Amino acid sequence: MNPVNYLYLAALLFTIGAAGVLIRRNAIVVFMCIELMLNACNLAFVAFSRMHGNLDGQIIAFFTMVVAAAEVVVGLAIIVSIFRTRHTASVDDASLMKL
Amino acid sequence: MTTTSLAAEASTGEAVQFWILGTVAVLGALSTILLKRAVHSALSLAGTMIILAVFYLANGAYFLGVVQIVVYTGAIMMLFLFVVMLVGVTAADSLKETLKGQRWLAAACGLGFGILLIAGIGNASLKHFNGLGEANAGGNVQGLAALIFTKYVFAFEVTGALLITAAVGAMVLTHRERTERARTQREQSEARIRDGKQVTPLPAPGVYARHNAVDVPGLLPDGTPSELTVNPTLRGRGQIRDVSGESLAELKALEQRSEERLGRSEEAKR
Amino acid sequence: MSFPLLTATAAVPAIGAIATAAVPAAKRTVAKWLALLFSLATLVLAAVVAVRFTPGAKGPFQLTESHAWIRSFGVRYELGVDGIAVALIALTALLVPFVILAGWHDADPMEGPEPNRRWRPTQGFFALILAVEAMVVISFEATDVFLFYIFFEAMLIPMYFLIGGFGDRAGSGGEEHSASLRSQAAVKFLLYNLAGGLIMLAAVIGLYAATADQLGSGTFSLTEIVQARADGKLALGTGTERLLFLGFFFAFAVKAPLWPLHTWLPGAMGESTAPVAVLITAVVDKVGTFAMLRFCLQLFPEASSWATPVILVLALVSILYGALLAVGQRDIKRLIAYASISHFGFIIMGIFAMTSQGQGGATLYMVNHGISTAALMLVAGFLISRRGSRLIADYGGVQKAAPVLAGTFLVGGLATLSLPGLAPFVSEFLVLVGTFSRYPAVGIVATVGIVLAALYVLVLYQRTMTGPVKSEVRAMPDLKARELAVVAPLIALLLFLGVYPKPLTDLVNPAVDHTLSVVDQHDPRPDVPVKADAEAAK
Amino acid sequence: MENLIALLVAAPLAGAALLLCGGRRLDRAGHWIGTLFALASFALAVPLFTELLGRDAEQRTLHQHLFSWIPVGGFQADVAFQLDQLSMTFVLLITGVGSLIHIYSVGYMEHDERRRRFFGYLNLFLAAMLLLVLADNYLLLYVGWEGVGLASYLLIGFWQHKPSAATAAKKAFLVNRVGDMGLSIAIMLMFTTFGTFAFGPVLGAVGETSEGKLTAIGLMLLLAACGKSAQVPLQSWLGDAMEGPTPVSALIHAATMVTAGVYLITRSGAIFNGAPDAQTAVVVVGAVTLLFGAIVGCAKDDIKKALAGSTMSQIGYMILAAGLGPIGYAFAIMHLVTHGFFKAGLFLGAGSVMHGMNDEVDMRRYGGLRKYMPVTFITFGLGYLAIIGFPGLSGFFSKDKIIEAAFAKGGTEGWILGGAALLGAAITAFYMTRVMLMTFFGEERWRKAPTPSPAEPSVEPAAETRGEYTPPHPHESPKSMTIPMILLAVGSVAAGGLFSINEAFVKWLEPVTDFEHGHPPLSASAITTATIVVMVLGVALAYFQYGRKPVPAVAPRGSLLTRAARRDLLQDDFNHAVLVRGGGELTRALVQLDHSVVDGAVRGTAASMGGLSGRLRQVQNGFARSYAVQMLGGAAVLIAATLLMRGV
Repeated sequence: MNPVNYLYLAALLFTIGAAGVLIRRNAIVVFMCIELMLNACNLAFVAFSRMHGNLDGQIIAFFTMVVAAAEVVVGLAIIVSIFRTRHTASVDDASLMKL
Repeated sequence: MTTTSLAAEASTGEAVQFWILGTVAVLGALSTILLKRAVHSALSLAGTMIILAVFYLANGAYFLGVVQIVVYTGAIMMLFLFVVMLVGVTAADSLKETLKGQRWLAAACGLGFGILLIAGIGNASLKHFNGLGEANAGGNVQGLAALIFTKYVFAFEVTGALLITAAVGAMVLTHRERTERARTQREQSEARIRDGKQVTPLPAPGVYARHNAVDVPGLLPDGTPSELTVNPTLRGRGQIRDVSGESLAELKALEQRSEERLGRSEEAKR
Repeated sequence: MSFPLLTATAAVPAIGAIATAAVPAAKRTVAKWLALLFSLATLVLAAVVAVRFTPGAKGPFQLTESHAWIRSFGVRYELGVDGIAVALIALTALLVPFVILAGWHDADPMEGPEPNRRWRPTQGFFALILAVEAMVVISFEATDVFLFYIFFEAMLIPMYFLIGGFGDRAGSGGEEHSASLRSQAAVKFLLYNLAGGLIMLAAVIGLYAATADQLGSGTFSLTEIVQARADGKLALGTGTERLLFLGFFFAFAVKAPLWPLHTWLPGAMGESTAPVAVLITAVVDKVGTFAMLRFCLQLFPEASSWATPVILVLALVSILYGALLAVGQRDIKRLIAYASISHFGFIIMGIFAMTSQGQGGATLYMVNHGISTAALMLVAGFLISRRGSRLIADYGGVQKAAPVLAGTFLVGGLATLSLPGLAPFVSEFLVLVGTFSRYPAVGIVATVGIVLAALYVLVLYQRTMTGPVKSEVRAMPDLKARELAVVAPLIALLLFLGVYPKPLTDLVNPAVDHTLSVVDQHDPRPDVPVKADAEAAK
Repeated sequence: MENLIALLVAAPLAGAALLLCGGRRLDRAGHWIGTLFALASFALAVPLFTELLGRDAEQRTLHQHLFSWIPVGGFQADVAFQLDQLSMTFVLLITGVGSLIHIYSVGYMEHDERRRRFFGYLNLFLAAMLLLVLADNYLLLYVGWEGVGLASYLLIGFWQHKPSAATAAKKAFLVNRVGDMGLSIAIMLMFTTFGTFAFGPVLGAVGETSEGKLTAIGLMLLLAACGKSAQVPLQSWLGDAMEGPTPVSALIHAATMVTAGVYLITRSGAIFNGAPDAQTAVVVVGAVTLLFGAIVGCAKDDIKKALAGSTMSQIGYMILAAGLGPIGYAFAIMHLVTHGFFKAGLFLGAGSVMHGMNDEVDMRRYGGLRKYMPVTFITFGLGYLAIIGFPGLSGFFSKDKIIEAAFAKGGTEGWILGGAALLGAAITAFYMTRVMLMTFFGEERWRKAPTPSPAEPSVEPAAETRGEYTPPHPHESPKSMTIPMILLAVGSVAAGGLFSINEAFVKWLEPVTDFEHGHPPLSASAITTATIVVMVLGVALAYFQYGRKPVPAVAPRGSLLTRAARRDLLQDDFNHAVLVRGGGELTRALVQLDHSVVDGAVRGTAASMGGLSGRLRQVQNGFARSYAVQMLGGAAVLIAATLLMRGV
């Protein structure tokens, strides 16, 4: 088997995650989908590092994780505070960008 | 250990593993985005992540594999679940689309995107893989460490700063300072009188002698449930358990049972 | 390194603009005098330029300055003047002081029932005028296409504020109403010219690309491009050249303005104060026609001669159309605006007649039209400021109440209908002859324009100045000293240039000949060339 | 000596500048200053004349080159003067008659508070007219040509407060502009043909040019002449021009300016000689106009308009003569000069009459004035006799010669032209007699209150005051007015005779306008007698109509022709209907079109832009997820782009 399949898998997962972001209204689920996309990227990185035979890909994946963690923390905090004030976690209700 | 002999070409064992676990991962991802309840999504996502961890290991990223399990499926997913709990375990958002055409657009874009990605990968010449053999020679963790603390040290430091900032930010966002003194009971009652909507204290939840759980609304004299009796958070989650119906059902069941007993007793007479 | 005269000529008004703007709000009069001072200084510098310039010296441009500016794109800060540019710079520098003097009180804070509801920043008014002058001057001097383009466009900004911010108090139907009309006119002016400018920008970039892939390193320098053309190193494809030409020409035709791109002018001139209107038509619009002469023709000779028939027809239409519409106007300033459209038709016709008479005449026409329109428009402005109305119907018999005003108005009008003895006649006749000698039919049709010109001028004069005295007009004061100081020199100039235009023609002729040689056109020979000894024979 | 030529022009020009810029402080002396400058140029003209007489015929051309005016490429226009016999004649006429009329105006304009300005304009006119006749090239001539147009505009509209005057002035200028168009086109043609437009070279090079070109130039020149000299079809302005003060009518619209057309044609004789078709056009115009003017002159009750009609017809004679070529030029000029005298005299007389009659112009309100203003009567009478061609007076000689020349044209053409000329003579006699009788003879109609006349509503009765009618008190005019009249009368009596003494005048002009004797089919004496006979007939007819029976104070409705003639043979109505109204409609339509179509397109674009952006605004619905879709779409597009770029 050719390891390139990992890349296909990553692409697939990424796409699924993206679709999830688009169709789900619950902010938390949207966040999960984002995590899914990030993970897909990580997989790709790892596969690439295997391809090139050096560890930089893994380093990047590592950093991605760190950033993802930070992002999740802040994001969830935001969700919580929004929920507090608006009693909902639906992204559609927070259509504040509209004039 | 197979690390040293981790070749460019994946072994058949790995192939089998890939095909099986890959399928599962995709299913997990799909269920993440398709299941109604946030909890289920979270759990299936966790599953997918674990599988990814396995894949990392298979690709010679042992450190990452472990981190993936520990950090992601351990910490982050727990955080998710925690928030889900906070926001409402059973809060099931309907998958019914509200935005016009959103779903179709999403499908179109998603498909197009995916196809393009895969096409891109397909015609990118990625045939030749030179494995991590020598890269991992001194052990994967040592290799990573060497890189992190030499080449990527600044990025590493910055991520540290980022994490701290994120933590502080999260605190600031979630922590609510009580600025004003809590209102006394008197003041509250006076306020109630003033705006005159709900003069009396709010009625307690629960149906006496049956349910006294906080998510069960009290019944009004006509047997209909009163929203007021349930606390607003539950109301907001839409987690009010209406028991007026089932209590009636239980009553019916009771009568039936009694009839059966009576019937059996009659047979016993014969 | 000699003293950068041209830079100085453009810089002085620019500095003046900043200085004027910096004057504190209370010191209005100081600002006025400062502005006047700087404009006069510019006039002096322009005079120096005219003196230092030696007509007929070899080389297309003189007093040149050249510094690298944006190396990566071969943009150079390159200035230089030929006779045409000198004439127009002189015109600009000459008119601006009069404009300032005429607009002395136009930007004072409003008095009246609701005092200073719209406070007009006097400093701003004069600063903007000086800014316009600076930009116009430098775009006359620029021999680098990109440099020219920048100021050609930048000019719009101060003009926009001048038009939109300062109308005459004679707005029909209240300050509010006229203010809205004003801003409409200003926006229209801006968008119209921006559209033209952007199309030109595309063409400029195209030109750069063309030079880049043929000369190796792209350049915007007019001289270099013309030289390369002459050496045959640069040969644009016919299609490319035509497209580029159209891109340039469109912008200039909007600015000029040429029918049917003229509709911004009447609004802009009608709504703005008379001095600003003069600035528009006598100074800023000249950049358009000037640029046709300098850039369109010299950069794209073939395309120019290719487009000539169409352009001539359009010019012809402008001449007659503008004149006829002028006849039909009810608003003095709009009438003058349409008259200007007709005149610009003449100028463009002369430029594209591709004869030395035509182009020399066109250049003279730019100068003379500047002066004559300034005279007419400014007097009209004085008239309007007295009565508080722009409608012709509101006047009548002014001649009796204010004879001097009427007299100057008449002279301005006669200049507009290009009466012999006044400057515009010379240029108009040259244009006509120049056109006629190559395109007789066009020339003959264009002559109808002179009859129409007489019609709209005389009708205007008759309706406003003659006839029984209207009651509102009876107490109208005659021209004040300041106003006379504005008009008298202009009229004197009109007379002088009408009787003795030789200095101007000597200045312009070599430049025109150079242009023609670049375009590779020659005057048609008369079919019976008269021998020099014809006098002797008689 | 040559250097004096420029001064001829400069003197009155200086006067004009002084008077027009001088301001009120010159008001008191203004009229004398103006007169002074006019006389000065006359004083300059006389020594030049003697100088010319001193030389022998071929050397009688002086040139003065001042400076190069418009040098552009092959186009070389100079400010240079040429004084030869032809222009000398004009100079004398202009300055002489001009000075007289200046003097006359001193008295006539006495009570006008804008008298200074009036004299300024008069001086301006003199300058322009002199420039016209002294220029040595067509372009400079054009300057003078338009200059006199301007002066006439200013003077016709001198009483600007009268709308009629302002309108008349505007009309005059516009119609003249049409003519000027012709002149400028002619100059362009000359430039393209010869590469120059100076008299000498152009006329010298006529030989090598194709007849077609010459015909074109000739026709254009004719158009110019029509405009300036009020010839059909551009004659309509002259009648209205009478709105101006009478001295103006005398000087500009009788003696000098209107004859500029004749000068132009005579000056360009060589061109016309080379273009027979153009010549034909000229004679036709002349013949038509001389009848047209005469007929109009018969019908007008306004004394000045009647005289204007007569002017028109007399100039018709001149143009006719000029069209005949070398046999006619000299006589055209001769008639021009004599006409200058007697017509100026007649106008001044008319002015004097009006002066005495409170500016009444309607001849039906005159009558029997001879005893009240004898001098006017006599001078006017002499002018009258001169114009009808009474034997021995100047008009007789000049007109008779023209008629001869017309016959001499030869062939049927000759007969037609001669006939027309004779008929014209008859009508002239008729209407002039009519004027004479209605003004100075018959009952004194002015004693009765006027009844508004339906025939000529345009004439506003200036004399009557509100309430009861006070008849005017006719009186003789002051010396300053009578003296010029007397001098002109002398001129109109003597001039013709003097000129004809062994053809002095013709010989004088011959070097410029080469002259050849015409050979009429009839003997000269026969033609002369015929002329006298028709003249007598005309007088008799007029006498029987106006002398015997009393003249009705209100114009009778009259025959169709009369009514048409009163309205300038409907030519004005035509102009009004076609040009004025049609033009008005056209401009209105164009204004509308400019707003709705041309500008409409622009505004349409703007509006559509607005609409489009409004539509696009809908995309920004504020829902994060739809933005996300757009982002993903964008990303997809980017990937696609990159793939395509990499050339899949």
